[in-house]
Amino acid sequence: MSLLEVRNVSKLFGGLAASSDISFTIQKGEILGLIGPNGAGKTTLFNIVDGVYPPTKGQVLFKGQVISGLKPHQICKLGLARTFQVVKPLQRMSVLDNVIASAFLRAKNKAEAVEIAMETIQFTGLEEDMDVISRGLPLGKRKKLEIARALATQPELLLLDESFAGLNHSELNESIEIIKNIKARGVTIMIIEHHMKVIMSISDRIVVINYGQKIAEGTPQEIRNNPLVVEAYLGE
Amino acid sequence: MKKYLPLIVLACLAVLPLVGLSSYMLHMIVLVVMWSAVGMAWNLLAGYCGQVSFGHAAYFGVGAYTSGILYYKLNISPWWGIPISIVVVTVFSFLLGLVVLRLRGPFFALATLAMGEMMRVSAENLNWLTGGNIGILIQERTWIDKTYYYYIVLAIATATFLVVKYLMQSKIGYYFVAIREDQDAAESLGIDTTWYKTIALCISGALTGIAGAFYTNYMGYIDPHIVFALHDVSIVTIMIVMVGGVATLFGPFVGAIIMVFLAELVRSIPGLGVAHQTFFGILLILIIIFLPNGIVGDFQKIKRLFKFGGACK
Amino acid sequence: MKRLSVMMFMLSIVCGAAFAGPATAETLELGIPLPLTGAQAKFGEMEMRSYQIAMEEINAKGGIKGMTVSLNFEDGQGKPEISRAIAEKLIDVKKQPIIFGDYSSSCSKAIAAVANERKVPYLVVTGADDAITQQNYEYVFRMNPSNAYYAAGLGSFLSQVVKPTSIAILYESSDFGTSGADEMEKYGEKIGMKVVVKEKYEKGAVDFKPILTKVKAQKPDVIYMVSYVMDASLLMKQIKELRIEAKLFAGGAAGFAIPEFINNAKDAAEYVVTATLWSTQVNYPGAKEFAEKYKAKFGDYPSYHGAEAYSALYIVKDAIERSKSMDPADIRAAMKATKMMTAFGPIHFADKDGYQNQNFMETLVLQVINGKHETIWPESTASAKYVYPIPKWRDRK
Amino acid sequence: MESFLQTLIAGVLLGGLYALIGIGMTLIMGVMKIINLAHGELMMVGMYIAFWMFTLFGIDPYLSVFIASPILFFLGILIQRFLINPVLKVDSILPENQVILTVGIGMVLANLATIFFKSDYRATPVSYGTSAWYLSDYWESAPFDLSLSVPWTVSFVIAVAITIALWFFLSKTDSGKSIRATAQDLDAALLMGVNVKLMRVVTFGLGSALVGAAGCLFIPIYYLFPSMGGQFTLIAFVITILGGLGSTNGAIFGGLILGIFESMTATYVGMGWAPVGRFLIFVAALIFLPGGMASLLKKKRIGK
Repeated sequence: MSLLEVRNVSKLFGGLAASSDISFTIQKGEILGLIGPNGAGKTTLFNIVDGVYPPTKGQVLFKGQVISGLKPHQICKLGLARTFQVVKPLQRMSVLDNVIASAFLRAKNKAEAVEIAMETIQFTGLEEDMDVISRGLPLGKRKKLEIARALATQPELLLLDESFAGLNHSELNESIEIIKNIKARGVTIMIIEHHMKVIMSISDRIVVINYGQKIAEGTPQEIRNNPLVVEAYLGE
Repeated sequence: MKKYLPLIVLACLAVLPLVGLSSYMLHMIVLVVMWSAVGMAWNLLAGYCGQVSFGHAAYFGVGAYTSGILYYKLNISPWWGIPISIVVVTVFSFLLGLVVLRLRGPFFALATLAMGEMMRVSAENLNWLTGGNIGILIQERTWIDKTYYYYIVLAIATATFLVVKYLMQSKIGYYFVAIREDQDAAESLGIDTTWYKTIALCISGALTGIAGAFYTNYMGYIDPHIVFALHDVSIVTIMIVMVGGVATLFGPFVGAIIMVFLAELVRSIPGLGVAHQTFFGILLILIIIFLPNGIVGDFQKIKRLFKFGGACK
Repeated sequence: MKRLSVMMFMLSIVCGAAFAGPATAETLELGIPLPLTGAQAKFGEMEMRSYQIAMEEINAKGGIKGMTVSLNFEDGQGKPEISRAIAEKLIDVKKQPIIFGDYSSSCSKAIAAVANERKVPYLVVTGADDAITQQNYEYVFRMNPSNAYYAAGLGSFLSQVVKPTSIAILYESSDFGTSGADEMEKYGEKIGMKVVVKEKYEKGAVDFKPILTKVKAQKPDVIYMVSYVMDASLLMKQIKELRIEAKLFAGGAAGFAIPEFINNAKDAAEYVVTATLWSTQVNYPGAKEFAEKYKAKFGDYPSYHGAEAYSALYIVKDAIERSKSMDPADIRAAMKATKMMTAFGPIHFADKDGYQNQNFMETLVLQVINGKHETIWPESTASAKYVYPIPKWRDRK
Repeated sequence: MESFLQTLIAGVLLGGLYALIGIGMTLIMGVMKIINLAHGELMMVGMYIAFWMFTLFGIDPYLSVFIASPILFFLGILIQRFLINPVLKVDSILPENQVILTVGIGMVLANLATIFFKSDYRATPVSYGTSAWYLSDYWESAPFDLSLSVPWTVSFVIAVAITIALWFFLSKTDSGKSIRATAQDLDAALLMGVNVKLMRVVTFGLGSALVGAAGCLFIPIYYLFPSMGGQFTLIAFVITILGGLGSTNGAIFGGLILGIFESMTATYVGMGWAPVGRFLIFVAALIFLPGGMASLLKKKRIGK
């Protein structure tokens, strides 16, 4: 059984289709890349999976259970966490408090929440900035904080929305390292990314969408050679 | 030092009646303590959870009327209103929350404002229950000496303080602040925002209701224009917290001192006459412009201002 | 944080010092709570001016017991808890042996409770709610009749002259409006007058036409309105506009009895009768002089609120002068024994019909005739003959 | 039938005037996203200007519209520039601290009026104050009589005229379009090179001028005292929400609906309950019609 199954999902906004009839699955333990030109409907798809929008048609199944129609917090409780493309740190809380707030989901008490949070912060390399108020962080660290916060909910599936955009070279390498470590922990990852080199190097499989439709699916090698994908990107 | 500050303040407040204050001063202090309790309750919902209510008079009034109706309709001591109002106001807040918590930001604020006004007009019209505009007059107040009232309201305020402090250190507190900072992010972190906002509303409402029930007992007279007042209850509450310090534990207390004590002081300046309101209004404007997070919230700013003087020591 | 607590401590010391003002021996300082800001400020202001006139007169004649009177007006803003604070201050800090003043019933109730607890006499000047003097408060006196009696004079005018069979009652949503309307309803039952409409409105309303349309459809003999201030003139203007014909338009004191009513409603005010406690034409000694003095100074005649305030200071003066000492208990005894004539009328505090220390008096009926308030009832004090029946709107020019 | 028609007339006239009060607020709330609790006090200032113009120089209140509006415009600009703007700029935990600022401003305005003009109730005794047109005067055998108040009708007509002028300004001129763009989408307006800062100042001035004009139209039919502002602020809120933030057309519909609704409640339910009805439709609009009437109007257009 696949961890996540997206089954014929469509989403209409006032007559315009942001997603139409998309289906794919994610297997436990893999990294699935989701790519497509700007405005292709990637983030919309995330929002559907995450429960922000109910799909107009179709279903999303997580661990064999239908989750479309549930609210984001319920889906998160089931073990599906996400980051936002436009980072949404809890501005006036310190980095540590940000992570503690999300760690409470699985913690029985505050001590345990702090423990989970500390561990996550070390894992993502944010120790030095632990007590910084989060809106004072530079973008790179805010992106990391997004990941740390999502991780602290101890998800089985992690949705990362452009976690590498706007990072400099060394930050990029660090983040790739973190993603690999997350995978090593047994967390399944679905990732939206524009940075082709990165996505090709870390993804096990890739799904390509354009104009709200899935146009290709396969290993990085297959995608690279797919004429439809090439056209979609060059045709822009 | 910081850790013991609440205890020190409480101890100071507890011995206050022993230093032989006039009944007038004690009345002012009772009002300060009562308003700081209301302020703390509002602060829980608005300051920490980010849901700015413009209708706390609704909870204050329902609490006050719980006490009043017990006396007026059932002939029960209005003091029972304090425990009973907890139940009544919690249920009331929950029902209200079903409606108003669907809204966010300024829309939430306006909806609560409308709710407060609706409660006032309803209380005016439900003559059989509330006595309408005639209000409810409690024939005999329990004590002449204010010391008893003072200790009761101090106990209420202390309990409110402890509830807020305890909540804010727990999971619920983290969740409240997360909701205030970004509701969508909070939802994605597995926080049931609607539920936690309802909790904030119910606790905040119940705490306000207790203060309202106390008001009935203390003043001995209520009518819809007094306890459901938009300006004199709802907005005064907001000002207390905004002036004192949003999302701080001591802010409401400091704010209540300003709004009650300082207002009385300004009112008593000889020769100022009716201009005292202009004076006080300008003071409020200045505080909001220069200390947007209130006196306690922007305490560091004030400190910086006085640093120069400090260096001379 | 330490500095904060020090600052707070300092603040409280400063407050304490500022609140306690000294009083010299030759002057008698009297503090009076009044609403000087907010929605009731109009009446607070009128009372303040009237107190000042009384003060000047008294001081010109040697003051009270040789002491010059000096009045401090404290703005209670119409909020009971502030009125109570003022009362506490006067009793506790200023050691004032008698309290008087404030305007609304709710503020008067707050002060009455404190005064009685602290055993300091309190003279209610305008608060009309019946309950104030039904509490067995030994120390609370009231010079104005309670709500139940405001329209007594109007009632006798109705039953003896108009003899209506139906009445519509419109009243503002306040304690004054509610009890005024309830009293009229009770009275209507007594004299066999059917209440066809009884409607409350939120004070300050802009448009009364809908409710008046409803009244018009019922064709009542009398339209009785209990309104504060300008609602009264809006009601009459809109009645004229809708050409609602009734045998009589009657007001329950307050808004119909103040000069602004005629100034604003103009020709629509003509022939409207209103209950009142006092008018500038009454024969009580000093009444006309007071009214003229007030008009000379402030450009307009006072309503009964002014006369009440003006006379209140004389009642206090009388009680203090008859009292054995400046002790509140002695002053209370003197108050209880009051039997005097004032510009507002005879004052005597009686215990009867469930009231304590209540002054009972005859209330009057005014009618607007040729753009002036004329006293028309009881006929013994009338300054003009009443106009009844009144002409129809259509026939007025 | 007579009752119904008369009530309807009253409701429409009242609604037109309400709309003018609401438009000022809808502009301010739409463009600046702030809650202005001093709105009614600004109206009070406008009314005092009209009152003094009438009392001192005998200028008809309707002409005072041209005097009061510019004065209020500048007053609004001053308030926005020197009081509200600094507060909007600073970073605070709750953005609602600007509301408290407007409470302070309202308090000061009302109190200054008390100090300077005393708390007397004032009215302009205009000669046409109580005159009306009657159906029976024109049609002898009318089955029922209807009346139409002269000052109410004139006020209504002027209110409509001002609204139309405003509509032209907003939809035909460049600055008007900029204001609308700022109200609809701040980021887009910034991208299009709209001087948002200036537009905010202008909008606050415009909103104040409109409510000042409303004050002038109200004084022949209403009265005036320093603390009268509060109730009109509340009415303006209801209309703004009913109509939809920032939508002038919405505000007109909102005003009319509120006026008719209030009149009908007063006639058929009871005037004491009318405010409950007012707030009930307010909350209902907030929840079920988040975009206000404006969103309904738009939907229809797309549907065509």
